[in-house]
Amino acid sequence: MAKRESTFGNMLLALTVVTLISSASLGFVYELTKGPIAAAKLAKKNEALQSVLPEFNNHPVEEVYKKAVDGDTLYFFPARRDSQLVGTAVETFSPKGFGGTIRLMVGFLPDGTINNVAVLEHKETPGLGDKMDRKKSDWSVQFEGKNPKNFKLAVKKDGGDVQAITASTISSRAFCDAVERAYNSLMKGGQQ
Amino acid sequence: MNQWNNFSKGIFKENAVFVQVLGMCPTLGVTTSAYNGLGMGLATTFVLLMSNIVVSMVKGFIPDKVRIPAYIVIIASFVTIVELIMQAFVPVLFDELGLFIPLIVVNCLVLGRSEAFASKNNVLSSAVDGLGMGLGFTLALFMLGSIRELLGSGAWLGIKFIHGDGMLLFILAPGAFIALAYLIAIMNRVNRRNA
Amino acid sequence: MEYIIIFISAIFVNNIVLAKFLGICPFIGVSSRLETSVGMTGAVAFVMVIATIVTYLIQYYILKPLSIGFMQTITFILVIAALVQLVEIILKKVSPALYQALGIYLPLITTNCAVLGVAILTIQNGYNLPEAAVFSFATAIGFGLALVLLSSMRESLDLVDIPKGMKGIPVAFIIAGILSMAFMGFAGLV
Amino acid sequence: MDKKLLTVSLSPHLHGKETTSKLMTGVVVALIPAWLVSVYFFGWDAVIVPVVSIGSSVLFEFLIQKYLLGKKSSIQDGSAIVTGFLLAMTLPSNISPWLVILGALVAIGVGKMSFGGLGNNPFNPALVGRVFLFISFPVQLTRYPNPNHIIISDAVSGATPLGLLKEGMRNGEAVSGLLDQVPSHMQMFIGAMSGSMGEIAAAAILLGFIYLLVKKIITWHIPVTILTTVFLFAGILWLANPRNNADPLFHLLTGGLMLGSVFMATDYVTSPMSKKGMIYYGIGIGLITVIIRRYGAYPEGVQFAILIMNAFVPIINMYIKPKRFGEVKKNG
Amino acid sequence: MSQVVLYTIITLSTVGVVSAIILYFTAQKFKVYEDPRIDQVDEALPHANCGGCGFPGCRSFAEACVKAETLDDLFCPVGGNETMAGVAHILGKEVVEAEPRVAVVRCQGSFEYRPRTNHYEGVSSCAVEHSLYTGDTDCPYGCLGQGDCVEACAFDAMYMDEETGLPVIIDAKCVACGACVEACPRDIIELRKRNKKDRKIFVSCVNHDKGGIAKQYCSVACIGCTKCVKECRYDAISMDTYLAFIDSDKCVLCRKCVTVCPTVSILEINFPPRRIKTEAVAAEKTSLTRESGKISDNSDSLK
Amino acid sequence: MQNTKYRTFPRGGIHPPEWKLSAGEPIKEISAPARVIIPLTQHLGAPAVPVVERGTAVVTGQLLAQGQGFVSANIHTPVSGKVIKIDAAIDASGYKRTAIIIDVDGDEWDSTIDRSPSLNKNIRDSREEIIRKVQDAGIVGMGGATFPTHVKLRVPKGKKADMLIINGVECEPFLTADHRLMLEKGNELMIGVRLIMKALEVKNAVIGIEENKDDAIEYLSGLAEKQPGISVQTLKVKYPQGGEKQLIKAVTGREVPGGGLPVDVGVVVHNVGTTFAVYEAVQKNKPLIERIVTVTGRSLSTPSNFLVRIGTPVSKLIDAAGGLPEDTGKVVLGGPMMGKAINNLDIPVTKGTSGVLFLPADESHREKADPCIRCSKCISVCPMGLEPYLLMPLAEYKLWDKAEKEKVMDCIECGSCSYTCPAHRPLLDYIRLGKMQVGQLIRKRKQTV
Ligand SMILES: Cc1cc2nc3c(=O)[nH]c(=O)nc-3n(C[C@H](O)[C@H](O)[C@H](O)COP(=O)(O)O)c2cc1C
Ligand SMILES: Cc1cc2nc3c(=O)[nH]c(=O)nc-3n(C[C@H](O)[C@H](O)[C@H](O)COP(=O)(O)O)c2cc1C
Ligand SMILES: Cc1cc2nc3c(=O)[nH]c(=O)nc-3n(C[C@H](O)[C@H](O)[C@H](O)COP(=O)(O)O)c2cc1C
Ligand SMILES: Cc1cc2nc3c(=O)[nH]c(=O)nc-3n(C[C@H](O)[C@H](O)[C@H](O)CO)c2cc1C
Ligand code: SF4
Ligand code: SF4
Ligand code: SF4
Ligand code: SF4
Ligand code: FES
Repeated sequence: MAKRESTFGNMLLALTVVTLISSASLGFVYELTKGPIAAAKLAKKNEALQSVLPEFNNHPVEEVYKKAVDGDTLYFFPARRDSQLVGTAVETFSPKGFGGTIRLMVGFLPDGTINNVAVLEHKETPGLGDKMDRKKSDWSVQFEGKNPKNFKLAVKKDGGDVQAITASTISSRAFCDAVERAYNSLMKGGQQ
Repeated sequence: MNQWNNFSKGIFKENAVFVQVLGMCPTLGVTTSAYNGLGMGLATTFVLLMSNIVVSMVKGFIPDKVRIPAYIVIIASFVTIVELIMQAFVPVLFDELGLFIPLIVVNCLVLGRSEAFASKNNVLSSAVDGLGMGLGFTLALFMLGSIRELLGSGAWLGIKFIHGDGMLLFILAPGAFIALAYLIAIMNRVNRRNA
Repeated sequence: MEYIIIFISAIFVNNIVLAKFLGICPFIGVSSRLETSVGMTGAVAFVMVIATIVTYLIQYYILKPLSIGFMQTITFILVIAALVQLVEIILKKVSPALYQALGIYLPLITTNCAVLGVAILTIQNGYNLPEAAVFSFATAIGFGLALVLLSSMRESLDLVDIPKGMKGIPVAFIIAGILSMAFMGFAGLV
Repeated sequence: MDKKLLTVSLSPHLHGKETTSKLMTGVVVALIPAWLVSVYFFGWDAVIVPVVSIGSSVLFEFLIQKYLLGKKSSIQDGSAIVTGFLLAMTLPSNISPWLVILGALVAIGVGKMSFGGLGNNPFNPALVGRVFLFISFPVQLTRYPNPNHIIISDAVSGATPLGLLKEGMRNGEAVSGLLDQVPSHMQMFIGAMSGSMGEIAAAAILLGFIYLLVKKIITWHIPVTILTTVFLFAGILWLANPRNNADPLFHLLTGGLMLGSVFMATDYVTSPMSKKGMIYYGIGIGLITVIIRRYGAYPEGVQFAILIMNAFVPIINMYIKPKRFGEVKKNG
Repeated sequence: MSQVVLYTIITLSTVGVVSAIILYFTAQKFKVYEDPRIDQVDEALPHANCGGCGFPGCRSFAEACVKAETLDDLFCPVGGNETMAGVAHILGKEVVEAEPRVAVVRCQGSFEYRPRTNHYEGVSSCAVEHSLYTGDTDCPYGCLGQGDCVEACAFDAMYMDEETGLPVIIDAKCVACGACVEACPRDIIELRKRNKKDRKIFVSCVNHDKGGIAKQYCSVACIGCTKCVKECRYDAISMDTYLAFIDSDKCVLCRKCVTVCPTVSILEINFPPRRIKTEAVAAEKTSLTRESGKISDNSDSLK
Repeated sequence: MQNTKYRTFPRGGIHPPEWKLSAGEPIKEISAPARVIIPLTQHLGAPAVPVVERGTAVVTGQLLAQGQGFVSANIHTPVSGKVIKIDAAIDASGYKRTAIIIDVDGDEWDSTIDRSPSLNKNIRDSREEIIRKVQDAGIVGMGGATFPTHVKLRVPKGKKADMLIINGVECEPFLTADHRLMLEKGNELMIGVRLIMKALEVKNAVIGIEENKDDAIEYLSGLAEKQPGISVQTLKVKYPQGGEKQLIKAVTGREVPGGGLPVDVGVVVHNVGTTFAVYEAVQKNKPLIERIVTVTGRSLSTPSNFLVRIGTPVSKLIDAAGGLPEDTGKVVLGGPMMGKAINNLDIPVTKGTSGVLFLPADESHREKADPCIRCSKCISVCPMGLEPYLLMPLAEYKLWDKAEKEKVMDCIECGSCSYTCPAHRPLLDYIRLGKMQVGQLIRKRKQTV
């Protein structure tokens, strides 16, 4: 094969052309996918909201308000049906996970009863801590319908009412911690 | 070269994972399940195929000195395209594969093929080569993913076979190394016997 | 304290090779001799720190203001590739001795996921510039630690009779696996 | 040829009485006291698990040698028995036999035979097996039966003293309060606590240690440096902050520290060759153990510490050499 | 075109062009010359990295080729003439056609012809055994049979014959790298010219002892009777302290010497069978037996 | 209990069973055989050059061959008779080497030799005179290395010896030749020591003897009391206590630097046999033509110590000791730890032959070598602080450079490592190969420099 001589001119030319074409096509693809990506992200959030809240017909994402707690931020998504508040989803976190911070979406009914919990993000060990995720096990079902007012958000070992995931006390504690943080802030911050 | 040979060498004789030991990071990093392995393999295959085609098309115009940067730009573009597309249409898989998608760029396999093959061959051969190599890579990832999923969670492609957990180690980092070690050893043996 | 945590985390707890699966190709490839692995570590540390700093600046001063984050991959890799080549050219002339020692590894670094990986991870973890520098350096040390351990073990295995099929790469992976298993003991340290 | 031929070989023409299998038998003998204690406290289970473990270790070694490596079998050297026995001693007595067999397969197959067998493995095979099980089956491996001196134990799952401590400390309790919940030092010394079969009775392990020393199977260097390092390091932490740290004696008597330092860190194959090297190795194990126990996620760190230091052994061997004769003084 | 696309293009092009310019100028400024032909030569080599050429690896051989005035002293035994021609072509230099060679084992002292007189116990290493004593036969020259040579061969061209206890060279695989010659402590293996159809005639013995003595411990030793020297019309056979040697460059493969050798020390290999003589010779061979006698000779056997 | 009293070298060493079967057997003289074989290389260094021819008639003590070059030694005839040929013969090296073969005829001695048993106490010769006589008499070290003694007596320029150590350790199992010599020739030894002290111009001499030879210690201590400057040092029983460097370390605490000579630390070591030979050479004008040989073995009917003429075939000694034991599997020249196995019973006794040992067949075979279990026992017994477990594979895989860096050349070939290895690894076999190859490389390097 013939190797092309390298001169400054043709090197520069070649690189410029290549980068030009690539960046143009990239920009193009980006424009094309921008919409779907945003939609996918929204869909993900909505899905989480829908899974933890009772039926609603407003757009909680648009009504979001936030609150800084413990060096991070909680997001509150009020859900309404026919402008009647049916619950609030709280995007909450706990830094105490086995593998780092975990993020949950907790749906509360207006009286503070936990409607449902979804795991948004975690780095727990597959097969152990990740059982907190509904996709992996039904462990978090035990939170449904419990009101932290009379349901102590702590694992049994620590004198609470939560049955820990087998061999994953740490993850379970973090989970409780996150839920409790959401509950406290919601109650303290008052509902809008 | 016979196109079939050209294609099949990437799957067996010159398999990127088992024989050339290239692209190890995604091989180990994303194969916690067969499905992930498959997804990663296909994404890589796409980049490989496209970049091989483009490189073999433009090879005549690129001066030698800027060959590598030019190829990298081409590859990186396709990687970004894959990234964007996956984000848009398979966001779940994209989340699972995470960091390893942008890292396709530095997968030695991709650049290596552009350098060693596409820059010397015509478009058709390069396409076939890229496809073969990519599918070989995919096959390897799929196999490793299957093994790890089977041993680690007692499931395959998400279908559970046992109640409870498998050997967790295989889902974790050490299991990836160990499973791959034996897979390569077995492949060595098979290849030697066939040779 | 923050820096110490980043440091320990990057070396032991979240070792780039043993826990994060980045830079495996050179980890396996240049670990057959202790001497080369030390050279490689030096080269990686050098490039990794510079690359992380440069990409950090690009991210926060170009990509972010222009909101073209999706260009991250392509610009980063371009910068890294150019940087590696630049280092190689300069080293060859300025310090032939150092080039002799590190030079042969430099081309390998372009295609080392660890470098690009760290650049991206720095952004993902939201570090500031000094943290980024510490993180990239510690990561390189972690890479070096794993590499040096593996290569010393492989070198000592040169003097014994390894089963034929396991020789070379497979045995290297087994060692890496057990090493990674042992390093899991550091979990929770930070 | 009818005439008897003379044998010709290089010197020396004498050989000592030591053989590999005698050394291995010595280790097995030294383990017996610790094992008997576990039989006393855990009953039949403590008989079954070692038998299964030893049997499967030997069987796997035999099968791999014969069918995969095509080598002559060398199970008579006894190293597989030691591996099997030690693997069993590091497990809780109520573990399912299937896990024991799996552990033996990993110990022998991955930890030893992948490298070609006796003498080649860089990592301690029994520990490879044990850590594999520990990580793969954390539930089963962290549920210990309480010691029971009736012959048939009724497997209650209990926590080890170290486990209790870690749990409590995570909850922010003071160590001093927690120590009231664990057995007394004397109880721990004779083995009245929950834990792996071989690790509970420090007294019995020390007996084995003395036997090994007397028989010159091991030297004091590794065990003594590990124990001293742990004692000193834990002692410093304790003096600095008694609220958050257990006393050093507690560290010595609990967990696998004794078993690990006497029987596992001393494994010839995976420990340094020179005396000086052994001391560095011991210090390393001691430090890592305390760091993991005190700051890590796991209550116990010996198994990891030994494996990690195993990885350093080749480097230690490369750079720490015995003092050569005639090395220092250039003139007398 | 949207703004994003514009930014994209500008950024990437700028980064690309700027790095290209920087690289180009630094490259100019820091230029170090390396002969590009080294790469080309390196590519043409077989990459066995066997060291048969006398260099640590193929690349250093390539460097040597580029540097050397002529290629006369440089030869890659693995690639052979074809490769060297390729190298010469790249470098525009001439190459001398090296004659193809092949290794031969010059000892026939199998268990049958050379009785064991003691029992060696120790490591299987010819070098070690050689350092100790004559070996488990009384021949201080002959093959020790521990296979150092076989071990040294990187091309699987040798194996130990279980029945004779002697190494055997597989002509087809031997590339004449000479590793075995180097490995043998007794200098039994020789590289000889490769003839048509791998035919060869050579004295398969390296024993310098006087005939009488040699015969005591090996029935197929060269006894230095000089019959072959007299028989050879091409002056190819020389005699050096009771040992005949056939120069493979001079030998024309006429096979005359083979028939006169009383101990069948001269081997003919890969020739069509002879009609009459061989059977008689073979019969004679087996009838040779070991006699006992005194030891006396005045050559120093230690090298 | 013994630590304070008896010295030894600090590192390494082993305790093989002693088996000093012939310790109680007085030295017996064996008459000259019908034919002797006198190899020309009985010492370290260049072979001696014959000064006789085939057919020359010789009388006992007459010079046969002249030492050639700096390191070499004269050889005298141990018998009277006729040179029948000068030809190659197998000697203890296992190879054929040139030897002078003499048919014995009568026992006529050179007239200058004083054969009377009387003790000659007067030291008349000057220092130079003593060294010259030692050189003329062809004395070589009889402790095993057969290094020409006169070379050791001439301390190199710029170096200074301040102590003489007489090596009466005899740490090898089975051997008793030195032990008997010390018991039976104590007075002669004392004079020999004085002679060597004079030659070396040193004021102090220490005779090192292992604890297990208490009768010799007692006897020589008594004699030494009357000799200013000479003392006896009792040493712990430990092999290889007799190794020169170990002995010096044990007696003086000085450590001979790696690659150095004993004189570098001001010490010269001589074996008791050598000392006795020096006495005979200087005071009696008798060249080195006979030596004491222990013939021993557990199956041998009468293990003995013989005074033997050089050149006597081993088979003759066997006859004198009651015949070859039925179960013999191996015959070793020297002790079991360092001696050389021979394949031929016609091999002659030479100046360096300290013993002939018969090992029964069941003890002459090696166990199958197992893989190294890295027990590090070989390291702990190596008196030189080497790592045999590592040196062996380095030699096996031909990594000569690394072997050199690991100090393979320091190995004294004591065999402690192979003795100890529980895996029965042939450590010393390979280490010797390594020494040989590395030695060659070093020599080659020196030549090119
Ligand atoms: C590889 C591995 C991963 C682990 N991951 C988790 C985890 O994700 N979450 C967790 O709470 N504990 C995790 N653990 C911790 C142990 O399971 C430990 O036993 C637990 O923290 C305490 O046990 P308990 O829950 O039975 O009290 C992990 C342990 C191992 C070996
Ligand atoms: C090459 C060489 C040179 C020697 N030169 C001297 C010397 O100059 N002075 C001396 O006292 N000994 C000299 N020796 C003798 C050694 O120190 C030592 O006594 C001899 O090798 C026997 O010791 P061994 O039996 O412990 O090996 C020399 C030895 C060798 C091998
Ligand atoms: C391992 C070893 C053991 C030795 N044992 C003895 C011994 O027991 N007695 C002895 O006289 N020489 C022994 N030697 C030889 C001495 O090192 C040294 O060569 C000798 O004492 C020097 O004296 P010479 O030159 O008079 O022989 C031994 C040497 C070695 C290497
Ligand atoms: C003192 C001593 C300690 C040993 N310790 C262990 C051990 O902890 N684990 C193990 O698998 N084998 C042990 N062995 C047996 C043997 O050395 C081990 O199986 C090798 O590592 C296998 O190559 C020990 C042997 C001895 C002599
Ligand atoms: S080692 Fe000998 S037999 Fe093997 S290829 Fe080289 S020359 Fe031929
Ligand atoms: S030919 Fe030489 S190297 Fe080969 S077995 Fe015979 S003696 Fe050994
Ligand atoms: S023979 Fe050499 S290596 Fe072995 S113990 Fe003796 S001095 Fe050390
Ligand atoms: S004594 Fe033997 S088994 Fe022990 S370390 Fe040395 S060579 Fe290895
Ligand atoms: S794929 Fe990560 S370094 Fe090769």
